[in-house]
Amino acid sequence: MSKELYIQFYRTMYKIRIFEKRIEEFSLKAEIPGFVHLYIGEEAIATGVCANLTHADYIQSTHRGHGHTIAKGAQVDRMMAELFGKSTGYCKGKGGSMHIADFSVGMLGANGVVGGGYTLAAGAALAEKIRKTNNVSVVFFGDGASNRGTFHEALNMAAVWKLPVVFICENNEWASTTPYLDVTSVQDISVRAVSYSIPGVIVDGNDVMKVYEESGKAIERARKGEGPSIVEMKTYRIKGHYVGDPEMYRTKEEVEKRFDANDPIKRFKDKIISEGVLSENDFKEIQEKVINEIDEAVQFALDSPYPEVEELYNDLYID
Amino acid sequence: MSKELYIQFYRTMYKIRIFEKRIEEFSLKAEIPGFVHLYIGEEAIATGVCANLTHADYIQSTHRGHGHTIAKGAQVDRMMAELFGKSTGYCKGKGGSMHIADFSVGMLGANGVVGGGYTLAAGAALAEKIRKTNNVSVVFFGDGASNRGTFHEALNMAAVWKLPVVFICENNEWASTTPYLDVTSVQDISVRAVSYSIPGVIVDGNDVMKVYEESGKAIERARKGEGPSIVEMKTYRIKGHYVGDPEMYRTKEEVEKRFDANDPIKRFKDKIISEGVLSENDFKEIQEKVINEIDEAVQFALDSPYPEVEELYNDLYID
Amino acid sequence: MREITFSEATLEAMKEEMERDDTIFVMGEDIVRQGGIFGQFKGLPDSFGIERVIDTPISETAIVGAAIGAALVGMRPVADMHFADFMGVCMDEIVNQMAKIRYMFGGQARVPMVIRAPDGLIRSAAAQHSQSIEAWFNNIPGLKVVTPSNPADAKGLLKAAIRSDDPIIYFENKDLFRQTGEVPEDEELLVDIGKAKVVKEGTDVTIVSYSIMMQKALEAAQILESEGYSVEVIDLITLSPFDEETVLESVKKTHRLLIVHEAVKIGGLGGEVAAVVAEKALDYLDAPIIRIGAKFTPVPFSPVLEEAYRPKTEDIVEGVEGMFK
Amino acid sequence: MREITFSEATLEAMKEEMERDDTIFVMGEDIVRQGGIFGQFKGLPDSFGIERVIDTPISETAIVGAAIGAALVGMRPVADMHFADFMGVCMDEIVNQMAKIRYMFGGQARVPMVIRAPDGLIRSAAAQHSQSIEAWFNNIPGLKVVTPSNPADAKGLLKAAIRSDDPIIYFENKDLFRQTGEVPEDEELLVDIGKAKVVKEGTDVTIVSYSIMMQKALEAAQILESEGYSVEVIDLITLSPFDEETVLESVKKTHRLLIVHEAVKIGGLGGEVAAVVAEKALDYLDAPIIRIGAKFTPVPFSPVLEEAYRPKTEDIVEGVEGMFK
Ligand SMILES: Cc1ncc(C[n+]2csc(CCOP(=O)(O)OP(=O)(O)O)c2C)c(N)n1
Ligand SMILES: Cc1ncc(C[n+]2csc(CCOP(=O)(O)OP(=O)(O)O)c2C)c(N)n1
Ligand SMILES: [Mg+2]
Ligand SMILES: [Mg+2]
Repeated sequence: MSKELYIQFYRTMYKIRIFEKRIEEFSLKAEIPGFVHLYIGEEAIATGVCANLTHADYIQSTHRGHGHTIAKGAQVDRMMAELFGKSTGYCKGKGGSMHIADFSVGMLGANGVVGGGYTLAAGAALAEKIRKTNNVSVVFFGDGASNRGTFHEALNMAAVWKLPVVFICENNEWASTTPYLDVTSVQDISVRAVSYSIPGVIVDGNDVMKVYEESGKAIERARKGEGPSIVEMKTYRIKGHYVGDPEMYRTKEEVEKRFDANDPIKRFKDKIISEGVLSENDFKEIQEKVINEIDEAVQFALDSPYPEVEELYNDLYID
Repeated sequence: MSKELYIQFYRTMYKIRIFEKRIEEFSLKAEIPGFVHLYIGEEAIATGVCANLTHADYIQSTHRGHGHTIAKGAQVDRMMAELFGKSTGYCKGKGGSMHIADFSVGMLGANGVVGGGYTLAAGAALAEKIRKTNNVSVVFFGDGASNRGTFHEALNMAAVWKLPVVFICENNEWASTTPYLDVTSVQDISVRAVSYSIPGVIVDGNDVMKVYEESGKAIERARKGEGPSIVEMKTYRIKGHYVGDPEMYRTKEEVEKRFDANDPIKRFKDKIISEGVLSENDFKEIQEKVINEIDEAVQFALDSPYPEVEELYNDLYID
Repeated sequence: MREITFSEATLEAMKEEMERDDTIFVMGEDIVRQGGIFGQFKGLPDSFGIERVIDTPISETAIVGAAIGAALVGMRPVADMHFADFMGVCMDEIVNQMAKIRYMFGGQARVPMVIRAPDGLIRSAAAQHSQSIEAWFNNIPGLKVVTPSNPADAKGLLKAAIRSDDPIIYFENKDLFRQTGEVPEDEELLVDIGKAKVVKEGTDVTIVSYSIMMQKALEAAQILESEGYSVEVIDLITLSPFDEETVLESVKKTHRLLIVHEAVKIGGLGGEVAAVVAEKALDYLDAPIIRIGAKFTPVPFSPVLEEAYRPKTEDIVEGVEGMFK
Repeated sequence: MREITFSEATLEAMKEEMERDDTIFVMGEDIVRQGGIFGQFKGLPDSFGIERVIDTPISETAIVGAAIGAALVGMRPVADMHFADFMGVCMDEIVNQMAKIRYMFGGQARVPMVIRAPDGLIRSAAAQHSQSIEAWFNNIPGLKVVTPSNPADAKGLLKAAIRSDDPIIYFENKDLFRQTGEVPEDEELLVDIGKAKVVKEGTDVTIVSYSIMMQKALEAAQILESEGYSVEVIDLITLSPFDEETVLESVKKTHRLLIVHEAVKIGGLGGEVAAVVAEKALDYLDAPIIRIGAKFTPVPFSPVLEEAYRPKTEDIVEGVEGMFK
């Protein structure tokens, strides 16, 4: 494992964390409008998975998509601007948090429809298969989303056609206000791989190295034309479902206990320090740079203009 | 095994066979309008399954629904009239083959939408669970239908809530013109039970006794409040997908070979004769009675009037 | 009279009806632990237990499909759609099963169920969480579509919908949930399904609207009255099949028609209302019909664009003024 | 000129376009082995291989979703719906993804895809296999809806749809597939999307129609001409967004408008056409607008009822005659 990769992983996870914290702040003040779902506590997943991808590969994201977008290589300033509804945002302010996308890096969009991404990801993979490239397509989805019919249709199709697509389950134990086991007939979502004669594996989703390695295997398999897999990342949703969620369905203590024991960023930092690869000072340096970058992104967003009203009719049809 | 049950099984299967043959004849002559899908060669399934049910139990059927309807206890004359589009039909001529139903015996309808029945069956089961009866609900579905998203949503829901519903797969190896393995990621549909932590079993669907026994276990389990199962009946579609299908996708020989070796009615008759329970003469008697009944049904249908044009607006709203 | 919120009004309707009739149950996503996104199910599990107030998986086809199945065998399910935007997921269940079953089966079946569907713009919820999609269902015989514009109707209409033997889609505007209004304490408060309401009488122009846009319609009416116009305002309440008679009668009196809804104007319900009038009361019209609705784009996120997208009171005022020029 | 069937015309369009552009592929249920229910895909696998002519599982959400995903990354998929009736299954993919992706993402994405959807009545196929559902999509910005009424347009319009960079729903009437007509042997035969066609000029009344009902419109026109009326007939071709200008211009000339479609009249596309005219050309109208469409019920099975349900030539004739009384 190279030091560069360690640094990259840490920097990406930390960037996501700081990005989300600033978003939370502005969202609570209603300066960021719309529904906002934070990725705090799940940073290792996007980071580890996307480290296996190039910009020629695709991801389909979810309503909780900031982490995926950052990990896939999007710029935080244009992301931030989008979340503020500014014209300099990736979607010119038309999308916002639930519809963030950066096609230039292969990030094909967050999705406000839970389970909306599976079939699109399969389609991108189908395109690459027809074109005989070795690009792959990855779709992130939640435990809750695993009960959508689209899960079944996309997986069956992907399996039958051996499409280069990887299904990454982010099992954070909650679907909004509902514990996933209340509404899900299996403990491990990845068990459902059996229904499609494909591999299904379970991974500690808060261990970025494990995420990287196990998703890497599935991605490699897809790249070689051996078809799809389900990789289930076990994690936990630290924040409310959306910013402003009263969280009447669980106690603060419950959540804090889980986070303290299992913060993926802290865990990774401890590991690197214990391995002697980086020092506290190295971390400080990375952190400062990231904080700086996010501060600049916030400033960029604040300084940017709102779209002109005339923009309303643009981007509807091409012909 | 009682002699009465043997007779009942044989009579029901034979009745379905003769019914379908007459339907085919009139459908080819276009005297029966609309799309017609025949159940020939699959008679053992509906017969064996429904023998475990009372009229207080429900079934949801498919586009290939005549067999289910007969086995659930509907009258062939009113069925025949429906298929002819006559006002004396079960649906007053408004439904036809794809929408045949007899609510009085718990037959909640054929369905023109493949995979449309799963969730409805789960709902009927949910009702019984809420009302704390021990009635069960059964849904028939094809191999092709097992790739619909509704399969997944209904099974997950039924499993989580332990609903008294049984999923009977009629795996006849074909989905219209497509061999099921071309579009299905598992050899055995029942394997998919794993995705819902429920039992899944494979049954020789052309052996009416096995069908009766195995579906009986699943139905009993559901009745006792232990939740859903998938029971997969292996069979083969003997006729074209619909009456008039040019069947360019397979050879006549292929089909005949399968039928000759595995006609469920012939198999059952041979078995009963070899066991000495009934004689050739007994069969002749049953057969004659059935043929008579179907002839009368045809006559009833032919003699019945078409609906009055004013009927068009009836049965739309209640209030 | 006491004032309660729109959300509380629907909650009362649920409670009273569920007490009255134990075949009624409700299911949807996230309704048990937090009482629904808009508080519209708050406390129901305590009163009726989680057998009758049911959290579902994220499986809209199963939610609506199961409601249909339960209705077929004698229950009266209420299915919550979370956001109306997700009705596309279960569109097949709604149009090919729910709406058609009774007819296809020649009247053998009853499908007494209600789909509750929170719709409309709300704080930059963007393209997939802001839609008003009532027009989709207008062309579908066999179901009824209703929507209240205030707390009292919210209660009476939901009660009536639950009691109806027909399948009903009950759209409830998301922004209305927190608004308050007078609601009589009457367990038999029922709003007639199929009937529009003349909310304000007038003689110069008829404004037809429904749901949240009723407020802008009334606001505009007030402005217009101050300018000397006599404005009649009709709340459609039932959107499909809608009450032609009340609309036609009004137009025959006022000779002018403006229709306003929050849904996209083109292809919206306003077209159907306009067409009926152009067919059956054309000779009475003294001015072109005006339709006002959202712009023909998906709902944009940015507050600036969302505002530009949304139909406004002044659009109505200017529209009516223009009729007299 | 040579005559070919409507089905063959669409097949030629597919072949020519797939030869021209190898990013085009087609997928759907049962298209490989038997060439589609209406022969509309016959022989395509031989020409282009099963990599580009793909049999799918019975998974409409995956068919349309995968088409969207493939389009997003540069392909030009054609997705077959088997029967238009099943579009409810993938309605979410159509309206929340396909139609909105480009706009939501601020123009980053292109979704050049075509959904082929056989619709309409055919030999007692009953409630779930006979629908005309074009009106559902009229209220949805971001997609286009087109439908041809004859073999030549079937070819030119399908080619244009495949070449378009926008997502397009191409409705093709099931009963038209076997009909024959002259089709020029021209690889650049393209029908303009967004433009209606004045198929027959006249001065007394404008009949607007599309798809199979164009035949009845023209039949009625002929009868009416023999009675002394001069009838203008417009084929809309593009249903959403439709060509207002051509319709308005015609009505301004003829002063009378009748719209006819096979879809249920109430809530149908005719309402939108009527409303636009009532808004923008009311003063030109010398008679009430007439809309003709199917009756407000699910499609009944029995031939007698199906016939009663279906709009007829004499409805059109009587409608126009009534305008002059
Ligand atoms: C089709 C659909 N149904 C319901 C919703 C409302 N909704 C948004 S997020 C969510 C929970 C998703 O849970 P999960 O998939 O586990 O993702 P997580 O939020 O835990 O990351 C729900 C129900 C939606 N957006 N789309
Ligand atoms: C949602 C939907 N998609 C497609 C069809 C068209 N269709 C009718 S039957 C059929 C094949 C069904 O195969 P299977 O489920 O195996 O049942 P079988 O016909 O073999 O009994 C198809 C594709 C349909 N009716 N509904
Ligand atoms: Mg979750
Ligand atoms: Mg089959």
